This record gives sequence, C-alpha cells and structure tokens, in this order.
Amino acid sequence: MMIVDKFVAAVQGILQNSGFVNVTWQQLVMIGIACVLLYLAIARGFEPLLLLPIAFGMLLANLPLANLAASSETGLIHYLYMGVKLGIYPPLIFLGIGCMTDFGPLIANPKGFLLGAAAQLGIFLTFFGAMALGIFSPAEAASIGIIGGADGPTAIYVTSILAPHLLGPIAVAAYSYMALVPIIQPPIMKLLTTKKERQVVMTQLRPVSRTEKIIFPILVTIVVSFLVPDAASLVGMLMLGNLMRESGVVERLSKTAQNELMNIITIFLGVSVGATATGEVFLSPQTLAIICLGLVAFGFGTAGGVLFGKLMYIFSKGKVNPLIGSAGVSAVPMAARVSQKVGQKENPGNFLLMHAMGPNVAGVIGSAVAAGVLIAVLK
Amino acid sequence: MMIVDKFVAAVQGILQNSGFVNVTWQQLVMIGIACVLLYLAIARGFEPLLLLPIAFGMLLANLPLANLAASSETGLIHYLYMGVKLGIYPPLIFLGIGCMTDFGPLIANPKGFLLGAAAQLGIFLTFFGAMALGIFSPAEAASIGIIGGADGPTAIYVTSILAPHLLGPIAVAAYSYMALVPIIQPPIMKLLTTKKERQVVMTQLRPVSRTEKIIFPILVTIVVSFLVPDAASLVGMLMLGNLMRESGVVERLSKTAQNELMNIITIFLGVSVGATATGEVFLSPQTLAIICLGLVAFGFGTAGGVLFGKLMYIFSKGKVNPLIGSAGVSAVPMAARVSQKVGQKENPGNFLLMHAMGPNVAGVIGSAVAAGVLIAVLK
Amino acid sequence: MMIVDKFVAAVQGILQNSGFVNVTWQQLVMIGIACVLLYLAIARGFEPLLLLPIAFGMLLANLPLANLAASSETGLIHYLYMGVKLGIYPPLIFLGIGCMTDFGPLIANPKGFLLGAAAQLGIFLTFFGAMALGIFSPAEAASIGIIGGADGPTAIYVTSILAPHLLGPIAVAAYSYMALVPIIQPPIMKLLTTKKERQVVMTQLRPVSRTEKIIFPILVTIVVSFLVPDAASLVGMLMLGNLMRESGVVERLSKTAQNELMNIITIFLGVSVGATATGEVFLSPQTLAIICLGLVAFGFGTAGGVLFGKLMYIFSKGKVNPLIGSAGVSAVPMAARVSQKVGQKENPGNFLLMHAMGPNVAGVIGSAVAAGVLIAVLK
Amino acid sequence: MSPESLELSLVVILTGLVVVFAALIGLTALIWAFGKIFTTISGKGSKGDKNEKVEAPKAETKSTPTVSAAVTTDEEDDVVAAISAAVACMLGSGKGFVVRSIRRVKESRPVWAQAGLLENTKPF
Amino acid sequence: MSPESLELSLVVILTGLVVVFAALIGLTALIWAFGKIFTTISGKGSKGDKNEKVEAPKAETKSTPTVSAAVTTDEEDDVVAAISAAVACMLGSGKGFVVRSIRRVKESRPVWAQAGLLENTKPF
Amino acid sequence: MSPESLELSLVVILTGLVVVFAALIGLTALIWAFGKIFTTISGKGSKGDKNEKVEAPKAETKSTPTVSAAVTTDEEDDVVAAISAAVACMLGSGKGFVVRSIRRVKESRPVWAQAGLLENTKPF
Ligand code: NA
Ligand code: NA
Ligand code: NA
Repeated sequence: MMIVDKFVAAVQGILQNSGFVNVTWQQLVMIGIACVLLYLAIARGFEPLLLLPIAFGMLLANLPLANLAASSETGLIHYLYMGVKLGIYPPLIFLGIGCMTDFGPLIANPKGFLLGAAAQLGIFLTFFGAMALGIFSPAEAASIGIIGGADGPTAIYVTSILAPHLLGPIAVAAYSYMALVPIIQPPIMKLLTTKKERQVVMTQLRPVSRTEKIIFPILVTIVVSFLVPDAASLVGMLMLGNLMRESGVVERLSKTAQNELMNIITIFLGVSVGATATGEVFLSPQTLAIICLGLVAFGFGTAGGVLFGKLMYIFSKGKVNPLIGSAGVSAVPMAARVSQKVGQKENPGNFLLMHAMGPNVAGVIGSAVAAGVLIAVLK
Repeated sequence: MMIVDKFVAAVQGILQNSGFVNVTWQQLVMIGIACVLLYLAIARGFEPLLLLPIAFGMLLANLPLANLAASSETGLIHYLYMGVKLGIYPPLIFLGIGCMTDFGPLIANPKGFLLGAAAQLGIFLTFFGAMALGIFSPAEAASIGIIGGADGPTAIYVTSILAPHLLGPIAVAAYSYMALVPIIQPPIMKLLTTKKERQVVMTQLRPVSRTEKIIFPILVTIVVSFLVPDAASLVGMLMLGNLMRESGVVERLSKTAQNELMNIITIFLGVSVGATATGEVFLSPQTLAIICLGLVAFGFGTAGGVLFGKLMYIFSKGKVNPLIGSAGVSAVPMAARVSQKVGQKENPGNFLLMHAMGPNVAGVIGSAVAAGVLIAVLK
Repeated sequence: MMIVDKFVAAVQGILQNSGFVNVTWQQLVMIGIACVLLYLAIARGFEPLLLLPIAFGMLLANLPLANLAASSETGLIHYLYMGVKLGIYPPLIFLGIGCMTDFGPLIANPKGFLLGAAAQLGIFLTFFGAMALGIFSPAEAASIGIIGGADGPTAIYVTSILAPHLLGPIAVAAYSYMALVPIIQPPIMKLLTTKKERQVVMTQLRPVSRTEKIIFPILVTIVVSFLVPDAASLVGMLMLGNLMRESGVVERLSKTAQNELMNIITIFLGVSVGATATGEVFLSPQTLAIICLGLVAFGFGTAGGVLFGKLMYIFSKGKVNPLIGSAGVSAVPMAARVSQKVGQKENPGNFLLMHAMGPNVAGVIGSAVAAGVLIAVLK
Repeated sequence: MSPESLELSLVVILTGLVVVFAALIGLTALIWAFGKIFTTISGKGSKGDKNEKVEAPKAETKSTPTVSAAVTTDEEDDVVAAISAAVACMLGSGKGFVVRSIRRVKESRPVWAQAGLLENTKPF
Repeated sequence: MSPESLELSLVVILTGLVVVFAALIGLTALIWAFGKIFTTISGKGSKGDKNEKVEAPKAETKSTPTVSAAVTTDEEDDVVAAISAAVACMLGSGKGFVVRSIRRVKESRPVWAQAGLLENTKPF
Repeated sequence: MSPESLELSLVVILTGLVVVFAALIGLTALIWAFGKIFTTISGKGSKGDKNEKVEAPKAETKSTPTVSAAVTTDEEDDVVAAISAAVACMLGSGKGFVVRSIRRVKESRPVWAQAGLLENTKPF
C-alpha cells in the first residue's frame, strides 16, 4: 500500500533526522560534561547562579540537529548569544554589581587599590604561560590570562572580543575556580606569610561620608576611562550602578538593576555562553590547557596580592596584615571572606573582613583595567 | 489670504490622513471584535493574562494608518513582533512555566505520560479535518491542529514557523477554548465513561525524592530532543526552568523567570500576536473554519485522553479512573481541576487532582513533541 | 634592548590612545556639565530617576575614544540607543505610566480635557519662537516646542523622529523644567488670576464606576488614533497600561509594566539619550537657545491653561477655579500639586488636588495629540 | 524670519491648536455623554445591581487629611466581619445570607495616599 | 479532498501519533525504571542517608482540606525543635546526635495551596 | 616559544603591569587626597553641618557580632523619638528645635549584615 510505504518512509525520515542516528561521540561526551557541571553546580554549590545556566546551555548546544548552539545561524540561542557577541550583557551585569557593591572600605583606605593592582599579576603571568605553550595565539592567550582576574563578566567580555570560540572553556574555568577560591587560596596564603604577619590586627577604618561615596564612582569612571578607554564600558556601568546605589535618589532603578535585570541577563548570558561549547571546539587539548592555566592564574594572582601585602607590611612597619592581599584577585566577596577566615584562625579576635573588602573591590577595577589594556594591545 | 488657504489645506491634509476618512469596513469590524474579546477577557475572565493583550493588539493593528500591525515595516509593534517571528518568546514563556511546574505527580506515576500522548489525538484529527476542508495548505492545517494541544506558547511557536499569517485567529481560538475547558470537557467526559468508572478512587502517589526531580528535566530534555530535534527549544527551555526550580540553588533566577521575565514577554507576545490580526487576513472564511476546528480539536483531545484512560482502567483492573485522561490535553492546571470536579461529583471523597496533574503536565510535553513532528514534516 | 624599546613603544601607544592626549576641550566641558547635572539630580532632587541616567550617559559619551556615544557605530550604548532610535522606549514607558494613572477625576469632570488642550499653547508658541530665531529647521523647532508638553517620553519620541541630534539638550531641558514646575508656575498663576478666582471652592466630583474606567482607555485610543494616527503608539500604549490597571484581571502584568519593565527601560532610555549629547552637538548656540525656549514653553503652557481656566470661571459663573488650568501642562502629578498648594494658600480649606488631576492627565493626552500633529505635518 | 517660515509657523500653530482642541473637545463630549448614560443606567439599576463598584474621591473633605491605615493581611478577618456587618445593615437583617467572596476594591485608595503614590512616580 | 492531500494527511497522522507515543512511552519506561532504582537505593540507604528529602503528596487525604499556616521565620526555632524531635524519634533516643543544618523542604507545599498557586498561573 | 612570541609576551606583561599599577596608584592618590580634603572640611564644618551622614564600619568590634534588629515601619515613631532625643543631647537642651525630616541612613548596615548580603550576591 502507498500509505503504509509513505508512513514507513516518514518514520524513517524522522529517525534519520533524529539525534539517535546523528549524534557524534563529541556530543555525547559534551552532554556528559554538562551533566557533571550540573552536578557540581547543584550538589556541590559551585557558583550555581552561573554554572547551572552555562552547563544547561552546553547540554542544549550539543543536542544533535537541535540548532541550539551559539554558532547556529538561527534559533533561540543564536539570538540570546547576540548580547554576548555585541558586548551588551557583561556591562549590564556590572551595572547590577555596582548597585550591590560598597566601596566604603576602599575609600577609607585607598591603599587597597595597590593590592588590587598586584593581584592582577596572575593575569599577565598566565598570558605568558599560555604563549609559552605555543598552541595559543596572543589574543587567545590574553583571554586565558584574564581568568586570573577572578571576575566572570570581565573574562566573558574580553573573550567575546578577542577569542569568542574559547568562551565555553574560559567561562567554565573562571566560574569553577571562583567557587574553589576557599580551597585554592589558603595554602598559598599560609606558604607566603609568617605566623606573626598573619596575626596583625589592623586599626579601625575611618568613617566615610556620603559625599565621598557619591564622588568616588564619578572619579573612577573618568580616571580609568581616560587612561584605558577600552575599559570604559565595564568600569562605566559598574560605577553607574554604584552611583545609583550611593545617591539614594533612584532606589527603584537600583533595585531593578541589581535584581530583575541582572537575573534576566544572567540567564541569557549563562545559557548562551554555555552554548558556545560544542564538542568540536571544547574537546581539544586547548581546553585541557585552559583548565590548567586557569588554576595557575588564580594561584599567581593570590601570590601577587599576598606578596605585595608583605611589602606593605614592611613599609607600614607591621600595620598591614598581608592576608588581605589575596582578596585583591576580586571573586567578591568570597576572597575577602577567605582573608577573614585565615586571619581569624591565627587570632580569633582578628576581624579582617572590612579591610579585605577594600582590595577585593579594587580587584574588580584592576581586572577591568587589565582587560582594557589587553584589548587595546591585542585587538 | 495665503495663510488661511494653507491652514485649510493643512487641516484637510490632517483629515485626509485621519482614520475617519481612511478606515475600511474590515477595520471597523475588527475593532468591534477586539472589543468583544476585551469584554470576554475582562468581564468573563477568559484567560485575561493573554487575551487582554491579544485583543488590544488587535485593536491597535486595525487603527487606520497607525502603522501598528505586526506586518508593518516599522513601528513599535513591528519590533515587538520580532520576538514572535524569530521564535524567541514562546521558549522564554516555557522557561517561566517550567519554573512553576511540579512534575512530581508524573514522576510518581509515569503512566501519566501515556495519557498525555493519547490526548494529542485532537491535534492530528483536526489536522485531518482542516485538510479535508480543502481551504488550507498542509502547513496551515498543522497550525490549526496544534490548537488541540491546548497549549498557547506551543501553538504560537508552531504557527509562527508554519503559517504566521494565521497567528491571530489561532491564538484567539487556543486561548478562548483553554478558558472554556470547564465547559467543553465535562459533557464529553461523562458521555464516554460509566458512573462506576468515574467513582474509582486511586491509590496514593509514592513520595518522589529531590534527586529524581532534578534528574527528570535533564533526562526529558535529552530523550525528547534526540527523538524530535525540532521540539528541543520548547522542551529544553521548559526543562531548564524546571531544573532551576527543583535544584533550589538558583532561586533568584527562578523567581525572575517565572515572574518579571514572563510578564514582560507575555505583554510583548500578546500585543504583537494580536497585532497580526488585521482585517484582511482575519475576516475570511478561514477564520470561521479555524474557530470551529479549534473546538473539534479540544473535543477530540479530551476524548482521546478519556478513551485511553478507559483502556488503562481495563488493563489496571479498575485501579485507574479514566477521568484523569481528559487532563492530558494540558491546559494546565484547569484540565486537572476539571477531572477533580467531575470525579468529586460522583464521589465527594474522591480527590483526583494530583493524579490528574501527571497527565496534565505530560500533555505539555506531548504537545511539544507533536509540534516538533509537525514542524519536521511540514517545514 | 629590543624589549625595552618595544615596551616603551607600547606604553607610548597606550598613552597616545589614552584620553589624556586625545581629549578635546568640548569633552572636558561636557564632563563638567554632566557633573553639574548629577549634582542637580542627586543633591537638588531634579527628577533624579531620569536626570541621573541622562547625566551619566552624557559623561560616558564624552569620554575620549571610549566609543560610548549614541552616535558610535558599535558598543553598548549604540545598541541601547536603538530603542530610542526605533521609537520603542517611549511607548513602553507610557505603558507603565498608564498602569499608574487614574483617569477617574477626568472621567468625573471631562471639561478637564479643555484645559489639557489649552495648556498645549506653549508647544505651538515656542515652535513659533524657535522658527523666529532663524537657527532651527521646522523639524527642530517642533522638537523644541514639544518641551512645552512637559512630558518627557513624548518629547523624546518626537525628537527621536524629527531631530535626533537634539535629543540631549531637549531631554535635559524637559526634565529640568519638569523638576522646576513648583518654581516656574506659581508666579504666572498669581499674575493671571485674581484673589477671588483663586479662592473658588469646587464642588465634589461624582463617583465614577469601574465600567466607565474600563471603557475610557478603549474609547480614547480609538478617538485619538483615528484623528491623529501618528499619536497612536504613544496613546495606545498609555491606554493599554491603563486598561491593564482598571480591568483588575491582569494585576501581575500591570505590576511588572509599571515597575521592573519601566525601570529597565528608564535606565536604558536615560543613559542612551544622555549619550547623544557629545560636545560637538551640545556645545552650540542652539543648546542655549533650547534651554531658553524650553522655559518659554513652560511659561506659555501654564499661561494658556490658566487663561482658559479663567474663561471657564466666567462661563461657569464662578464654579471653576482657574488655578486648575495650570495643571494642564501635564508634569503629572507635580503640576496638580502646585494648583493645590497655590489654592490652599488663599483658602486653607480648599482642596483642588483631585480637580487639578483631571486637566493634569488630560495634558498627557493633549501633548500626545500635539506630538502626532507635529510629526504628521513635519515628518 | 523669512515669509515662508512665518507662513509655515502660523499654519502649524493654527493646525496644531485646532486639531488638539478638536480631539479633546470630541473626547470631552464623548466622555460626558457616556458619563450621562452610565449615571442614568446605574441610577435606574441601583436597586438590583449591588456589584457596581464606585469610587467617591473625597476631594472636599475639609478636615485634616489622614492617611488611613493600610489593611494588612492579618486584619483580613476583621475586615470580612466588618464588611459582612455592613452588608447585613444594607440588606436588612433576618434575610439570611452568606458572604461568598470579598474582593478588595482597588479604586478605594484615599485621595491623599494616591497623591503620595503619584509623588513617587512623578518623573515619568 | 484530493488523493494526495488524503495520503499526506494520513501519513502525518500516523507518523505523528507513532512518534508522540514512541517518545512518551520511552519516557514512561525510563522514568519508571529510574523510579525503581531510586526507590531501591533509598530503601537500602534509608538508614545512612537521612538527607534525602522526599515529598509525600497527600492526594488521598479524605478530610476537609485545610491550608496549613505558612511557617514564618519567627517560628523557625520551634520548627527546628520539632524536626529535631522527629529525627530523634526515628533514630531512637540515646544515640546522641546534633542537628547540623535544616533546609526548608521546598516541595512540601500542601496539595491545595499548590492548586491555588497553579490557578493563578493557569493561562500559560 | 619563538623569539617574536617571547618578545610580545614580555612587552604585554610589562605594559599591562605598568598601566594597571599606574591607574590604581593614580586612583589611590586621588581618593586619598579627596579623603583628606573631606575629612578636613567635615572636621571644620562639624559644628554647623549636622546633616553630613557618615558611616563607621565597626571592623574592630571585638565582642560577638550581633545583627541588630531591622527597624520596621511600625517602630518608626520610636525611632523618631530616639533620634530627636539624641539630637537634643548634642545641641544642648533649651534651644528649641523641631525635627523636620528624618531620612534613614542607608549606609548604616552593620558590618555582618552586609557580609551576609554579599554572600548572597557573591557569584557575580
Ligand atoms: Na580581579
Ligand atoms: Na497538550
Ligand atoms: Na502635556
């Protein structure tokens, strides 16, 4: 019968165009990796707000013929990915972060800026390491180095400009290591400091007036953007958010920017960044190298901050606790909490948290500056 | 005087370009229809969350020369309509629905999947009916059939791909009949079941662990997308939403996805879908046929579910109440509540709600699969 | 050494491409102006919800080489500005305003419409003034005149269509003068009215049924859009918002439209409108003229309303207090509060607020109609 | 100002004012007519149609304006009781009735609370 | 209806129904199998694995459904006490244990409260 | 690693570190200078300018940190009373003054509450 033939042909057509026939081993492996990342995000609490969407995006991108990879010519993910490709999402996330960040401790003790600069060492040393491996172009190496900024949106912003094909592994590495900061940092901090240094109790921070807090974001925007114009959109939006917060006159905007807007962008950003990780690009020696170099980046960033902290300990004649240097990598506020915890272990009455918050938020600015330099030099 | 002449000319120009001169009778009729739909949405409570924006979009699209139809080359609605045309809104609505859906009852009793499959009968029989009328192309007939899925976003997604010019009548029919589920279903349910069948009390559902609830969305995404890649963006986003809900670790994302994001998309989707209904395309015998076929679709869907429920009643030796079959059409959660009410009328101590929720949510997945098949075959 | 040479060259390159070398005096002046506007927004409370983002956008647009002006070919602001350029943001802001507006007092006393019409006098007289200066094209003059509508989104909508290069100064003028309404209006009101007129106590407004409130937005949409199709997208969205509010059946949509959606659009609109104000276009005699003409526009608008109020005082034989006429400029609800305050000064027991709310909201509709006329004639 | 500009300006002013007034006079008439119709209907139907919710903006209240305490969910029961009592008074006692559902009448915001709301939303 | 149309229609109907049933039968089998596995694991592991949170939808509750009062943060301490007591009962007393962390089990919404929630979200 | 790559790497490292340090040293100096200026101004103006709101992060508090109870709107009156009293103490009694407006000082969140807030927002 004709109809039965046609029916059989149609079912065969469906099967022929189904994933069961068309799946590649790379896609199967990637689906497995996505499930592992989902496990890490959900059961182990690895930065779930971004790792869960990233992992699910990875899963979607590797469903055969589903047309849900960021590199597709059409489809939902293709359009969501535009926000990454055109550099829209990361500055908007920074807007929300600005609304949530208190720069008070940094204003009270601006020397924290120096620690926030020193902790960018990891970025540049990792760039060197990536170049030395010989398998990365300078633009790729810079995108890998920026993992050491310990700042997700900055890493995604730089990579989307310099090496968009590496977005998947770099985002995964950045957020995974940010989740692992409490494990990565303490041994390095202990190795590089003496017990006496770790026991230093720092003097109370001076009060900061509202006026200073309002002038701060305007000043930082101007200074940083003048020196490194390529950092302007990140730093500008961060500081607009902070101005919205500190001005106190646009609370409804500030609330939306740090909640609903940020949540919407986070979902879109996460899913579409994850969806860049198709099997062909993710399953390569490069990814393995990126995972390793990311760890190196975090380690050197921490070391840079702590060592500069030791310098300040010496020059301040023992008034600065070098443990607050590790917070300079950013990873706000986890890195500052690590400083607090390591310090308190040596001296239960020692509260370093607020002192570490200064370098911590300075690290965000520092990474953005480093990002601007890398974009300017290698674009 | 020159100025008076020019003034008269200008006023004449305004009048010449006003709606009073340029309105067509179709536009007037459409404005009337929009007002009737607004009445149904507001005073009769017909799915107001979507029917109100749809009706207002219809009104806007038929304002003469206002350039607010979805088919305009420019203007607000043209841009809002992009989200429909490019297939962005329906999956995002599904993301929000996923955040609100509890698949627990379906996991506890996966046989509900079968009822969710059976209730898709209406889709295919209506497709046949539409083809038989001879005034629809296969792609149009498929879009009409999908009304029987009783699932708004799915219907809009399929129609936007296969027959975008029919979006207006199909969306109106889908949401109107969803509002009428408590009127359409009970007579069919009573006709096809015996009093004894309707009185069956079902055994309590087993507890479902959190782990199962987390694995469920991942599994369903993979299985459905492998079999029907064209269903991947709907099912994938539904399941991402559900994973966000069940994981419990990204509550702020889940809350935004099911509230603000969903509300924004709903407004944009409703207004722009309504704005596809200009007089020329809406006022045709086709629309009348669509309205009739939509009712047929809901009827056959209900019948398919109930009859399969009878089959399960027989095979389970009277343990399954066939009334839960009608819930398989989706129309979550109204159809499940209808099952509950009809069952309770026969036996006041009978609580079918949770048992009907299984087929109910399975119906959403079933419609998405059917949608994928229709797109794959007829695209 | 080669490396040192290259390093020096790189640092020189960074400096050469830094703002310190490339800044123009116009940019420095504009940054100064942005800081002054930030001061006005934050410390003086000048409509901070829009002036703060506008001022910050101005700051960003004038950071040298940062590529953050609305006129850039790429970059974040370029994409955010699309929503202004394509006429998307203002209608969406109107959607939110519609959700927050109570047209009850206007329905109770529809004569308020006449005052809302009379107060548009400022728009047209200012248009004449701008033409008379001889430095503006008709389209530019119309955009300047619309400042007299005292309605931000309308002014931005018209300007984005007729004279987008003037968006910066026009938006700044519109929002600044809206903040100054309590200072601009009272002297004009006192000058044009007698003590006896100001003391008139008006009779209580009749109750308005829910049905009337629901029919009102539908009716206004149809009537206004038929007469002036170019006003349809502003008035249509305003009235959709109001219908969502008054229908009471889509509260979740209404809440999102007036909160999160509006806040997001406000940030995007403000920043990108501000970013149109680069030094080259802002620092011109035109801007100074716009600032002056804007004040004229507000003054004549107020006078038009009050004088028409006097007319109504005469025809109603002393039942209408002419002070409510000034509220016709819109600037909701500040202008209505000014009427209340000025009235109460003469007669402490006189509560004009609700009576002034009628002309106040009518002024919004009136400005939109005037906007439609200007676009129709000069587009 | 060139004669052409002057002419154009005057034409635009005239056209603009005429159209704006035409539109708003039209609306005045329409809304006034509708209001009349509704007042008549609700006047006639006031015996049978208790569900029609009306708002009475107390614009003339001479006493010091006080913002009435917002009804919190905790007080819901008391409110139900109070509404029941009020309905009882209106219907006369002894007829026997049950309160089926009470919907908060959204429009009953006091004038001054509303003014406060507007103040928060003014810049748009 | 042309023969071609008829043929196409029948093919689409057949294909559609077969694929839909294939997909959902597959899911039925998979979820059923997983359910078995999990029930077995949690049955075996019930002694050691106390953290597994389970939901018991009380679909059969015959009594009049009552919406249980939502647990507010103020009552958290009592709840901790109650949960501690319950755990104590299950483990048998005398073994000595400390409650480390109590996470609100999100899924424990009463059936009817959930139905109410769904009602609010139905149109989607 | 080719000599060109090595050279490029070293140049990038040097340039990067120098620019980053230059930027942040510049900011350190600027913010420090501004801080000095402000401290001086507010020191001079402390008699006349009572409105300047300052935050004192109690980073050194040695006692067990306790999260102060959030001030709810119900307690607003008490708070006004308390603030009035405090202002009275500062100004000395007998001078006669009226509290015009009290704005909640947003920055006065206790350190630990803030740390908690940050924890919730950490992944960004
Ligand atoms: Na950093
Ligand atoms: Na369905
Ligand atoms: Na106006």
